[in-house]
Amino acid sequence: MAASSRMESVMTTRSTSAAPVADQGTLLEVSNIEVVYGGAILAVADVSLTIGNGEIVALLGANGAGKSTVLKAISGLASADRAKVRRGHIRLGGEDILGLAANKLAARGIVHVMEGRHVFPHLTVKENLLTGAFLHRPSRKELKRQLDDVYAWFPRLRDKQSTQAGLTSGGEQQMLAIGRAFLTQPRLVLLDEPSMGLAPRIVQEIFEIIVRLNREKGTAFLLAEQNAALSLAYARRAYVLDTGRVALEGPAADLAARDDLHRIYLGDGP
Amino acid sequence: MSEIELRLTGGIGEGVSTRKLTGIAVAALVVSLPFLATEYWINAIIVPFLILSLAGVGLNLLTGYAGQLSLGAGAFMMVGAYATFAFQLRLPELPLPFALIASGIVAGAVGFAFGFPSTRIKGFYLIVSTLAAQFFFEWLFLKFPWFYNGDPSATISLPAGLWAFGIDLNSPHGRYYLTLASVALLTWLSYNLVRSQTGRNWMAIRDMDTAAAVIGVPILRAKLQAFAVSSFILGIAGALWAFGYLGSASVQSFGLTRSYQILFIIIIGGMGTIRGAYLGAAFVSLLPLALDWLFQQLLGGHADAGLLQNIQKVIFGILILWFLIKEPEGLARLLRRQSGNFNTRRFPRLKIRRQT
Amino acid sequence: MNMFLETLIGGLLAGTMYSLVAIGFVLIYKASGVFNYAQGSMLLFAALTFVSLTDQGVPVLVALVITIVVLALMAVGIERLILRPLVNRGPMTLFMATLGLAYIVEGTAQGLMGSQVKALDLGIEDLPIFLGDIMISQFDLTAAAVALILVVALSLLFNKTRLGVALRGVADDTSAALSIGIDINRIWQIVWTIAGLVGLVAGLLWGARQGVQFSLSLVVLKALPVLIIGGFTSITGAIIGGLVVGAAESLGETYIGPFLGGGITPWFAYALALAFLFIRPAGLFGEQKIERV
Amino acid sequence: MRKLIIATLLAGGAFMATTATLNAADVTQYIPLPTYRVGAYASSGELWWAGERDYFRYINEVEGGIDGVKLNYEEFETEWSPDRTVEVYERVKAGKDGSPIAFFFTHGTPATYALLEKAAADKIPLIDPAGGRTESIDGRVFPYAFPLLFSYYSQASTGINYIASKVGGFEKLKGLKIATVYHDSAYGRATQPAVELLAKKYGFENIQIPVADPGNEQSPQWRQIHELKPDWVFLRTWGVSTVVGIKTAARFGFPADHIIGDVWAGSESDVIPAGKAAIGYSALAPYPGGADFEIHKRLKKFILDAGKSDLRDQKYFGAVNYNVGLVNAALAVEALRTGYKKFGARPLDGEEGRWAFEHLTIDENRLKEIGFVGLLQPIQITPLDHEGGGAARIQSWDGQKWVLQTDWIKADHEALRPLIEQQAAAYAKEHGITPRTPDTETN
Amino acid sequence: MTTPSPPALEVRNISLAFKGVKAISDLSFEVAPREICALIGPNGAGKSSLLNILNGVYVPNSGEIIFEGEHFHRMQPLEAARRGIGRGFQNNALFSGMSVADNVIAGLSRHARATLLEEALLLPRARAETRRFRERAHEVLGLFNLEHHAETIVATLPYGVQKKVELARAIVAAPRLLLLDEPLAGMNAAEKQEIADIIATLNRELKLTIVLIEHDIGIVLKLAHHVVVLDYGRKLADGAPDGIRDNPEVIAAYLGGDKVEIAA
Repeated sequence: MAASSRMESVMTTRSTSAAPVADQGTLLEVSNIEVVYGGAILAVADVSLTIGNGEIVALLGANGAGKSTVLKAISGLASADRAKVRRGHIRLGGEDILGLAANKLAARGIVHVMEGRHVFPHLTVKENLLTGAFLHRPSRKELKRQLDDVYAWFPRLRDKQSTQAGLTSGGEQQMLAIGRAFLTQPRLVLLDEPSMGLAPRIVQEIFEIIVRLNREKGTAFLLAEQNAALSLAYARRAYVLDTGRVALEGPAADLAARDDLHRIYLGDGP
Repeated sequence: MSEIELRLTGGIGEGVSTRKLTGIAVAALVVSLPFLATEYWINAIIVPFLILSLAGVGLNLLTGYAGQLSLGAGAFMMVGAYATFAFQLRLPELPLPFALIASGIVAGAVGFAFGFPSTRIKGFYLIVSTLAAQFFFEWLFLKFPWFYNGDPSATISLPAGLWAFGIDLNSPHGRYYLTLASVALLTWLSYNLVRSQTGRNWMAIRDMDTAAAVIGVPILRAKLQAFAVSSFILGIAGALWAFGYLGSASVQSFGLTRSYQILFIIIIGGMGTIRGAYLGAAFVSLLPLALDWLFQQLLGGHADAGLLQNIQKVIFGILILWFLIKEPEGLARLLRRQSGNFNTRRFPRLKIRRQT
Repeated sequence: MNMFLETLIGGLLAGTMYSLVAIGFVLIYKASGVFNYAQGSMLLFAALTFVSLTDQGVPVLVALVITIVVLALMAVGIERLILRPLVNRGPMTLFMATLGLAYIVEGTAQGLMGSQVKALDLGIEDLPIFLGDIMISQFDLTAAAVALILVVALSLLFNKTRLGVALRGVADDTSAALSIGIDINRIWQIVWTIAGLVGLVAGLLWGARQGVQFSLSLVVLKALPVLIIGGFTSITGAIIGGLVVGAAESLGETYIGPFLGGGITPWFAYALALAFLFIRPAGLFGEQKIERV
Repeated sequence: MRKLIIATLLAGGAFMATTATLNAADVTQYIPLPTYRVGAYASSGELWWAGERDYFRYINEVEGGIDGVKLNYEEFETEWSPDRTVEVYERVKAGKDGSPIAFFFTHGTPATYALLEKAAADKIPLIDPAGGRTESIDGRVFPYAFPLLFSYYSQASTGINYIASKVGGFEKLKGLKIATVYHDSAYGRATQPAVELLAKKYGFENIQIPVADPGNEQSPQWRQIHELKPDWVFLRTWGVSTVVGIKTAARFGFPADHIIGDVWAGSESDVIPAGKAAIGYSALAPYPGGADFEIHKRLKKFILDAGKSDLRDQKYFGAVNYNVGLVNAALAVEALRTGYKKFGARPLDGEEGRWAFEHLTIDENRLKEIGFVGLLQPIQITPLDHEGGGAARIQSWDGQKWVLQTDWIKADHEALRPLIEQQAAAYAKEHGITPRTPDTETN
Repeated sequence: MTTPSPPALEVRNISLAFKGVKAISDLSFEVAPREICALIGPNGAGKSSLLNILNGVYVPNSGEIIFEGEHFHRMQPLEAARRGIGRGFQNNALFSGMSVADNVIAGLSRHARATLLEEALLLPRARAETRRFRERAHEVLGLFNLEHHAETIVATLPYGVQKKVELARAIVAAPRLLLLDEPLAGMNAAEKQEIADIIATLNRELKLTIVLIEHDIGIVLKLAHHVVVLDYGRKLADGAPDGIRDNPEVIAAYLGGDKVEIAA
């Protein structure tokens, strides 16, 4: 809470299109987690972070800094990768969620859009979206309404709805993955490298939509991104990871203003 | 002999002298076994156990060490048995031990041929090749009278029985020593092999074949070698099974169930350990007897034999699952854990070397 | 020429019987990555359960319902006791586990229901019908029709129902499925149940042909070459693989068999499958995977 | 590890010791039975052992044993695996509870083959009625092998004789086409030399068509039949391949009443699953089906109705495989009775068992006494002839039950005997056996 | 480090696509003998794919590789090893069921001469070879201070140690070119420094040409003589490390930023 109030002042100094809704309290709290792969490889040494309701938080860092692992630890997908959270706590709305299966967490409102999109390649775009919507077992009518809603957000997807997802472009796949995630009606979306491998124009488009979703639906986002400048432009707060630890944290604007950020990325970190 | 036993059973952390002494004791026991056990135990349990162990060693080289799953162990055993028959029948002047070796070579060549698809096919697609061998040889050895010398029931048995260099091996003791000698020798050779560069190549392929290729392991050659050596051993095991144990054999003696049995031996005993083949074979040959005995005790012989057999089948299945789930490295690992050696898995060699 | 055509058509139709068995494999392999050797035993178990019930005088529909319930329970058990503990293990381990499973299912089936051959009459007349000079088996035609119906039913299930779409999702990408809330354990249970049902259909047809008995479980050996040729992941592939194997066996036995003394069917399909593997290591409809290092 | 080996060995030793010292006082004859109630052949095995055990139980409980000696029969499951039968043999050959074994039922041709030499060395007779190695009929070369009742050659010959009677005489056989559809195994091919011989003798065309195991798809074979249009078909299949064979024949329009199955293709489990296609199908029956024989009345009264039967389902009472068990058991009992007459009423050992079997005679009178008239043919076994019967009845399936068509039809022994002797002589030469001269056995 | 001698390795117009998706497009660069050349760039830039092409695991769609003056359209893994190209993997690809020493000795496979029979019968040549290999392995393990782990099964060792074992395996056969894929990944700072020092030593003492991929740019820039920056399968920059850190294109590739704003 302290962190977010500290940020209020920063917010006013931001003058971009990003204007996230005000937070109403802590949604997710990660404290001092340590994550190990296969019993030996230390991927995350000590990471703590909080996400407020309806907040966009960026998780920055170079390749291999541990961003994806933190996301997987939160979403419960770590166990599918034979990774284990060996220490620390993860709480959602104050409740300990560590060790819950990913599908159970999805039902509680945490959805993970993995690096590389992970759409179902043999399913059509529409079917991909439907898989997301099934979670809450909507009626046929409700289902249609929700689909239309997503198509309204991502008009490209409507055009491609009967194309096999594996045959769509990278940007479309990213939109599809986000749209599919949104149909699970999440409170928190974990977004891993949404910009990876995409043309800048598409990245821009996707980030705009994220911000709009955040503003209009009040969904919180945790963005793991290598592209610091971009993320900092849209996030409210940010954490910078270096070799499995939090090296820097603070309001996005403050971090963006630092000229030494690239040192963490390009060596000689603080 | 003692050296083999030493290596077979050698743990770490014991003094040299005690190890040597126990080694000698075990060797003495093994050699004098015929005078301690009844004929029934030798004929019906110990000899088949030894042969199954050998077959387990053979399959383990291919599946446990080189990582190539095979469902055709029976086929290669069959080739060995029929080849020995052919040599003994048509080249009677060739002494039995040489006939066995020659049959092993024939089986090895066949294994080499059926291993050839492994250079292109990976994973369990490969079971097609080994199953093809299984069905093909079942057909071949039934189809052409040449292979069974026109015997009306297509059964083979050695025309002159078991003789080696003028020694009659047809008695239970003779068969025991023939089997023991072959099994010990081949186990020793296998042991040397798995510790050699070839053995390392096999394990490298098993553990990560792409990496193996990249660091210069000749994948093709090593895989084919694994098929050939494995089939060589299986072939000799098959000949022993046919003539040392059964006395005569037909293709049914080496059917698909035999292939599964050998595979189960190495799953239960432990993939990639020579010792595991022995443990697995002991388990597989003793479990039915033990269950039989148990049910006799519990039910006093009033139980329906068929039902018992079905129960035994279920127990077997459960054990296989249990081992795969709880102890993928089999009995060998289980025992090692009992004796407290964790890290020094398959390679107590260096220390032994230094001591001797 | 007529002889050839008749052999070919007969073989193709007989091949659909293989396809029926192969479809069960494909379902399970797609959804849970397991090459289920126990499919043959499950087929025996399903057919035996059904026939034992009807032999006891249980009405057909009731027997069907009970069989389905039993199969569903078995699927749940398999998922809990075998698939879950073995998750993340290699395909070979899973394959060997199904060998163990096959032992359990066979032992249970025979222990509970005895080993007498049970007759099964599906009421299909099997007198030859003639198409010009070419003779065609009614039974095989029926089996082909059943296979067709099954394929249509499965494709409807997969494409038109929520369950089916979720199921295909799991087959495509399990972690993505998990991340959006699909309960993959439940999906596995359902898939294994469906595979059991497909096994029941195949078991009943094979059973009507040769009696319901132990050797039904051996048809699994026929399915393997079918899968190799058709690929492990495609139902269409399973159908086409079955047709290819059926036709090849029939033609092979008729035209090649005599030169080799006959009785070549047990290995002929395997030889064919091997040849196919050399040409296309992932089968006709399978997908080549790119290896990441 | 070492400790484990030693412990296992010690435990094994102790186990052996306890079994060996169990010495019972009462006099019983030990009869081990390798059985197969499980596995691919269980459907015949299950009934078979019900029959055998029911008859032994009847002898023990109703007749008070054989001359007061009770039978101690023990079952060992083998799944019809020859290897496991060998193991059982090794386990029991020394006898049990003070009784040696007088003979060993192999219950399967492959097992007989596997044990042939062992048993000869151990001097234990191998009993394999309607199976075994055909040339072992020649007891001079094979003193310890007894392919009783109905050898594979007799099967061929009986079948041809039956066809001759159907077509109106042996001379009508000339020019006929007789096809054999056989299970492609040693068993399936066992009649080939005899059929060849008879084809030459009578001038019919001999067509042989193999079916690969397990034989669940036989269209190519029957399409061939359809093309070749034989007059008669011998069906020499086993298990599933019989059912599928009969059904496929119907599908290709080959009339069932021109198919003759052999012994092991002629039980209920071969025809019931084939449904209507099997109506009219005939089979050679050295073991006829049916529950109307005298022995069945006795068994029904004393065993079945007393709830002592091994039969799980009474509807199989009188089924062919059940009757196989009865007949085999009766052969064993009568042989033992013969032996007790000579050696006294005490457990016999293998050599005495051989003598007993070699002097087994069951004539019409004896058949009547034991209630087997019509079910078992008259038998006379001699050291020269270990078959002793060589006849079968023909039965046809009417959709519900087997209906006997003929009385006993004898095989053409004169034609077959030279073939048998020739092969036995070849075996003797190959294995360095000097044939016995039966004259030296003056009993 | 500019050398007038011909390059040890030259990559010429290499393109690679998976199912139509381009991973590498028309990439060319040179590696001078005895230099450490670092490949850097964001995730998915095509770096690992390039290494895989260099030793024959992947086949490029077009282009060629020139290694020590010889031209190859495609390498075969075995051929690459025979020609002295060593390789370390990203997620270490050790033979997990084997001991440390055996892992390293496996790297000597292409020098093995003893036949199967000699090995099985423990004939002199096989024994001598085993002894020689073992000595060599221990020599190399000594370089990494791993001798006391020689008989340990690698799967039971910590990740950092495994990485060293992998390096040892890659150099045991004395390669002339060493390809390393993220040799420092997943390690703590002290371990990273240790490995970096080892790599520098190898390069200096054994006169080894090294091509490596690494994300810890700080270390890379200190270690490498020559840096090639990739993004989207294209070459972004190529030159001495000094110039790279301040190259705006490189910073943009890593941090994003200006470029995006401009595009918007």
